[in-house]
Amino acid sequence: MSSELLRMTGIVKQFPGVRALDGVDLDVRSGEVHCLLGQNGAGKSTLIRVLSGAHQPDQGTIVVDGNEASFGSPADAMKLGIATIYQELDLVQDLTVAENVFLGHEPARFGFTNRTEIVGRTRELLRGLGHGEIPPGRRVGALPAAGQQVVSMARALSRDARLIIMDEPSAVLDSEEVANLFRVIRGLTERGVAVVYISHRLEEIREIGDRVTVLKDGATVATGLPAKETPTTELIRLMTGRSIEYVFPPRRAIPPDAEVVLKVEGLSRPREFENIGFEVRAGEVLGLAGLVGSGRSEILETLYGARRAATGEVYVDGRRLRPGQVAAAVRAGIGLAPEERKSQALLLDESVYRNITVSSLARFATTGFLNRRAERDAAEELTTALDVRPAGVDRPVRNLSGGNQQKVVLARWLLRDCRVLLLDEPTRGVDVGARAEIYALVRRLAESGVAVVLVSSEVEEVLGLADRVVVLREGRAVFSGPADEIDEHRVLDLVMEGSVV
Amino acid sequence: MTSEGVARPEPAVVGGSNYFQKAMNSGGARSLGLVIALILLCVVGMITAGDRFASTANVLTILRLAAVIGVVSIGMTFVITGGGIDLSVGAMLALASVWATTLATQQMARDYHWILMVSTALLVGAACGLINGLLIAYGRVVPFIATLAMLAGARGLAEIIAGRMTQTVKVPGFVDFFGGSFLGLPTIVWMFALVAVAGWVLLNRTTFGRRTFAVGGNAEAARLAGIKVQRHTVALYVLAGLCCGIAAVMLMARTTTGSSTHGTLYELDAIAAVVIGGTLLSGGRGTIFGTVLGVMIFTTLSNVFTLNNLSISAQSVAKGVIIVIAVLLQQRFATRATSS
Amino acid sequence: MTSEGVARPEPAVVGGSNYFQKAMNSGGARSLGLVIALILLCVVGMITAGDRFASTANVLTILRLAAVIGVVSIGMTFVITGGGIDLSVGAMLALASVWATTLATQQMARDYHWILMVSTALLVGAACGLINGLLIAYGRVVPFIATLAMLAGARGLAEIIAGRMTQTVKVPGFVDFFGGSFLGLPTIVWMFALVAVAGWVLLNRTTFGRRTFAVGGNAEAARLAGIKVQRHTVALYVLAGLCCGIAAVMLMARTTTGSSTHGTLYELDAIAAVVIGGTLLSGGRGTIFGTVLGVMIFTTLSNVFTLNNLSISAQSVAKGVIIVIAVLLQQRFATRATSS
Amino acid sequence: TSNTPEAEPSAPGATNQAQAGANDQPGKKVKIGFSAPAADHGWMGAITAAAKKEAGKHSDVELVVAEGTNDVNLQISQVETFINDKVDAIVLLPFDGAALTAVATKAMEAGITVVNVDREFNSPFAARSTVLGDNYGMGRSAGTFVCKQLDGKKDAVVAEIAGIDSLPLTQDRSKGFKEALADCGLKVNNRVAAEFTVESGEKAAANLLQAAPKIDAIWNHDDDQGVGVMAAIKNSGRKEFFVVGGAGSANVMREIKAGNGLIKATVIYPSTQGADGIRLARLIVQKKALGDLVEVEVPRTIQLYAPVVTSENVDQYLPTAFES
Ligand SMILES: Nc1ncnc2c1ncn2[C@@H]1O[C@H](COP(=O)(O)OP(=O)(O)OP(=O)(O)O)[C@@H](O)[C@H]1O
Ligand SMILES: Nc1ncnc2c1ncn2[C@@H]1O[C@H](COP(=O)(O)OP(=O)(O)OP(=O)(O)O)[C@@H](O)[C@H]1O
Ligand SMILES: [Mg+2]
Ligand SMILES: [Mg+2]
Repeated sequence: MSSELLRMTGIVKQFPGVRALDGVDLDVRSGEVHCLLGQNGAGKSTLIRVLSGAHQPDQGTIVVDGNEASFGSPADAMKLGIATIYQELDLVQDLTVAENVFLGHEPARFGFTNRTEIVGRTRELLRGLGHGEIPPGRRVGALPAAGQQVVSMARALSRDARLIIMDEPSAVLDSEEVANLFRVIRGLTERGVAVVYISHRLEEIREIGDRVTVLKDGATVATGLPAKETPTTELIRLMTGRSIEYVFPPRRAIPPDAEVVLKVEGLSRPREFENIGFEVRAGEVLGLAGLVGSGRSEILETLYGARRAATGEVYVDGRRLRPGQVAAAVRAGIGLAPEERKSQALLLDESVYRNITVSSLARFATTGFLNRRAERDAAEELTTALDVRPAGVDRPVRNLSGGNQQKVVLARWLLRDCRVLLLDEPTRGVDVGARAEIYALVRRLAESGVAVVLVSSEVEEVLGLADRVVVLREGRAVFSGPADEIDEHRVLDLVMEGSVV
Repeated sequence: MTSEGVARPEPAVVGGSNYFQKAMNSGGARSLGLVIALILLCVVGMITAGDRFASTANVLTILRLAAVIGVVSIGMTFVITGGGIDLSVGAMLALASVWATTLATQQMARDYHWILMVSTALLVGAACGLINGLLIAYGRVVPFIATLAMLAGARGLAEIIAGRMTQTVKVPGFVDFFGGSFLGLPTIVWMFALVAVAGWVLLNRTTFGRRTFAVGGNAEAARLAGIKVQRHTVALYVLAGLCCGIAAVMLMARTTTGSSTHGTLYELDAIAAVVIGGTLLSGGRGTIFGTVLGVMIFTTLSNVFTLNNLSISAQSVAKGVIIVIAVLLQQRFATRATSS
Repeated sequence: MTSEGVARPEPAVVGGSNYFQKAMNSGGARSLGLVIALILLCVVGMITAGDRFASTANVLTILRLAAVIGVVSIGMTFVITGGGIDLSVGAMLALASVWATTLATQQMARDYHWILMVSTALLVGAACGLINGLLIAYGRVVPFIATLAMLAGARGLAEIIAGRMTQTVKVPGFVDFFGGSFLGLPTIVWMFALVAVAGWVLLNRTTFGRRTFAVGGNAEAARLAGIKVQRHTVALYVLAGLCCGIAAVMLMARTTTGSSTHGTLYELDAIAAVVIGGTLLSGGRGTIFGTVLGVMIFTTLSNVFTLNNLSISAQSVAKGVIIVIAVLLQQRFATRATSS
Repeated sequence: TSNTPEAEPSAPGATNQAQAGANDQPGKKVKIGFSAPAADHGWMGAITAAAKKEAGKHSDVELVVAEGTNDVNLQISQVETFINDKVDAIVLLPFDGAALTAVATKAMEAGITVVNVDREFNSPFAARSTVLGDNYGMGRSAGTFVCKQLDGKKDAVVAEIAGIDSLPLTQDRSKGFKEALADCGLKVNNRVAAEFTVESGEKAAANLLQAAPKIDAIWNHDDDQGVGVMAAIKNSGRKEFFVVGGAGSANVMREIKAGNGLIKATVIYPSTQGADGIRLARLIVQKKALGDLVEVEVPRTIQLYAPVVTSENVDQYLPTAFES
């Protein structure tokens, strides 16, 4: 437990216009879970990309087992027993699960892949991860995000690594899955494997971590803190430089005569969800809870028109929406912050301001000609309000950290003044500070009369933020009622057992 | 979210003035390498051919040559920026030129006005583009295949209509107008300039252009942002077809003919000009300025070759080498622009 | 973590047997639409041309015609699956054929063995491919442009070497061997079959093949998995060049000549066959079986046309229409296969 | 073929006695621009090669050759470049005669002597002089020869392998062939088109041989693609017909001379037209007359003859045949 495996000192990484790492120190011992904390854009992912050989540092040294190492490519790091689960899923969509797991180190004879072996070993690895049900022969692209995360884990484990880096692995997992992940991590550390763990959920750090390193603005501000003992307020202060009340904003009672803004009736799609109906009034936040794969995202996408409903109607302000047409939904005042922001929301090579204004172009145009100054100003205002970092609306969104990308997506819909806002995992990958701000923002929006539908894998978040809650199990609503009539245990019971209320 | 975090000043570019940095990052400057390649080419032209290269007459010759393929390439820029490709541009041009010069059309044009011939060409081009667009957006046929089919179909149809004979333009007003000059510049060069400027404005200053980038960059994200992706895709191919119609009019003026062999292999020339100009073949990034430069490089190249009496095969080899050099130059400056 | 949570079982095909479902999801069956298109084409051939179509001699003719472009297309399948494109295949073929039939080479071949001619062709093809690959992987030139440059360069060089004349193969053993038959099938058809089978095995059963999918599907992910993406890319273009060398040998046997005009526009034919076969032009998905089907469809098409004495223009129009129909058919079956 | 070194001396236009007249004395310097379609097949390659060779023989001729192209837009700009360059004469083999008429007229108006080769402009003011091949006549000659060979066989099967079908010249050849056959009650039973290249000839012929189980005569428009055609015939093992070639390559003539192949004849389409164009341009600029004519001016139009070469007269034509 105590032998030092890795030491990074004075790591500097400069990107055009941004010094992402500005002298970071980190040391990892075998058998420990070393947590990396930091706000969005603090440089956590960049640091681990340096550690895994994906980026070359501009300055600094990496010492592994007492010997200085230099990683020219990911292959070099792997040779030293460092395996990485990247924040952005790094899988090849068109290859199968097994092929992805063994990509780059296929067991082969004379160049012929031993397919029985990779399938067999993949099955074993998946079973060890508690997911024996994922078929090794399935195309990875056909798996939901959580399933892909499991495959990424299997892949890291397939390498027999001594150090496994996990960059926000829990972001796409629900609480059940997280517990399972922790079981796996404990198994690893018992065998002496070191784990570098990144997450924005402090309670996870507390549960699994041994020591904590905090990054701020590309530099180490604290290292070697005991994970169990350091008070939360202290961690937050280190990360953000101030103290934040990590609580949900108070609800305001919704007047019983508030108009119904969004009405959903008998919405179904075969094999996804069945007979979903609810109403959301102006100023109300409706939370959808359920396990991964329970069809929450599909419901949002369907009422947004991105999927065509088999049966059922959607009304906004009493007017029926034309089914299966996103443009119609947007015109009616619906906005969606989708689950997979990279593939579903962002134009990665475009600048921040263009990503923000893309859904409100008409507002900035006279007879089709854009007023770019007005666009920029509006985007500037929003990014300042949401504290998107680094500032500057002309940066390509691709270079923003994950949490900041999420803020850009939210800004897009804030700009549009929606009647209905659909939020699918809005705080995924968002740091504590920003998370509190997003909570406040959602409440503020609701109070201004917007109807909000919120999907989150964190039950606590759904219960804390929503006025009313719908619990889903396998595409069916098993509970529907005010948030204060149900607690976390009850929700978990419902999603597991599905006893109809 | 601390005030400190927000206020952290942007790191200054080492040794670069702000103005320069801005220029390097702007769209036009991504083409700096190309500008340099073009200037080098002109220097070579001046050294080897002297006044024969640098004369007004020769510059006009280059511009006239560039005009037709230039207009086609600008349409192509839109399609490629929007994530597609159009192999049928040459065939659409041929069909438009043939249709606009049939006996019947010319008879009408003589009776009323040559504008009828122009309209015919534009309509035929736009109609072909519409078919391309519908097949691709709603029939979900891959652009490569859909436009390849259009290439075969349109050229075949042009041959059938023309009976594989060249049709001469016999409407006097038409050739007088489009073959003439205005303020010292040939009409077709004006047309090229107009189309280029209009294309630049459309791509960079309008909602349509912005949506084109979005659709080409990430069609799914564009759809979820509320853009009507299918309809937009159709519009892009119609635009490309329209450009081919315009190019057909220009080529009809230049050759005083309509023929099913017009525009052979223009698809390759146009794609090459667009890609060398810096537009991404995978969509989402496009530059009209770069395309114009690409067209100018190719046409200047063949002008310099002609002036220097190079053997034809050697020209071909030299062309290959020069393309690579131009791109490597551009690459050098592009990476420097982003990594500075 | 309920067992169903993360990966719901694949929904069963309504009313379909398991076997059928499996077949629909396998790579081969994604091509079901193409198989149907090909069968339809054969039926049309049989109805319109009867025995002249269904005779052994005619089938052999079709196979022989398919062989050369088939081998080129298989090389192209690798490049496209790996996320690239190769416009220079026809030019590489021409250069290889010319180089292998120069006086000097043939003299050597006569003195020692015709295998020297074959080696020359393969070496020239592979060397051109190597240049392509290096430019693309290490020079970071876009594949479209790099291979376009190679197209101009290689064809120009071929013209210079051949002096724009057709060079006759005068090594008797060579033509006897490659022009001959074995077990009733022409040698070049055997070669096509061998290359196709080897290509299938390489793409679907080896680490090289898996890595090709990875590089084409997500180059960054491949890099992070420790794959040497650049080196792999080079290998892909060398492979394509090698296939062109093989195709050059076949064409030399078939025409008993080497010529700088060999393989004109093969790039378009090959890309069309590959794409119609179901390989994604954006990389990451590729099927050798589909490519072979694509090649067979195009060659059978022109055979049926000729048997029916159709005019070239009508052929062209019909070809356009049939391509669209074939793709729409394939689409229908592909979506049914994934959404069932 | 080029890998027969001894073929070199018999290059186009090398042995014509008539050329050695006083006209060949060096005179005023003449700068000639030359532009032709892409040399993408042997005949076209031979055209350019012959033109260059001819120019090389005259110390007073400076030849500027533009990149061969099938894009009329580019070819027009080449002529424009020549005009800017103030050349004395332009020898122009247009990709499409009608399409180049306007720019040729412009050159003439600029005082430049334009000599039109092979594909005719559609205005008499576009060229000072025109050297024409005879595409229609070529088809007629071929048809007449086929008629003669198949004398009396009313149900004979005649096949035609055309060149690039979208070119007007192909249409003219086919028209001549069809009309000549009609005169003896025959028709073209099967027709395919190739692209003037060896490989396309092989492809077209392979399909054609399947389309027609029995053939009596084949006319192939172009001896270049003919190499491929003969390879396909050899592959098929068929022998029941005879073949008439076109254009008249040295290869084919040698084969006719040998007399043991299927090729019985070929119809000449002179590849020396380019060289003739150069000679005429030089004479016109230097204000000389054409050797054996009484006229003091070079004639407006010279149409070349499209003779049929058979084993009887092959020796006469072999020296000027083009190597491909
Ligand atoms: N390729 C790049 N080019 C330019 N800037 C980059 C690039 N990659 C990262 N950055 C910048 O580096 C900084 C650190 O980013 P990084 O992704 O490491 O943050 P993070 O701590 O992982 O944040 P998050 O919690 O949101 O994932 C950010 O300001 C980001 O914009
Ligand atoms: N592209 C796809 N192809 C096949 N099946 C898919 C695809 N996308 C999603 N699914 C299936 O749809 C189901 C729902 O997946 P999804 O993860 O979106 O559910 P969810 O309830 O929204 O969960 P979460 O909100 O945690 O993402 C899963 O069983 C998944 O297998
Ligand atoms: Mg990160
Ligand atoms: Mg979801």
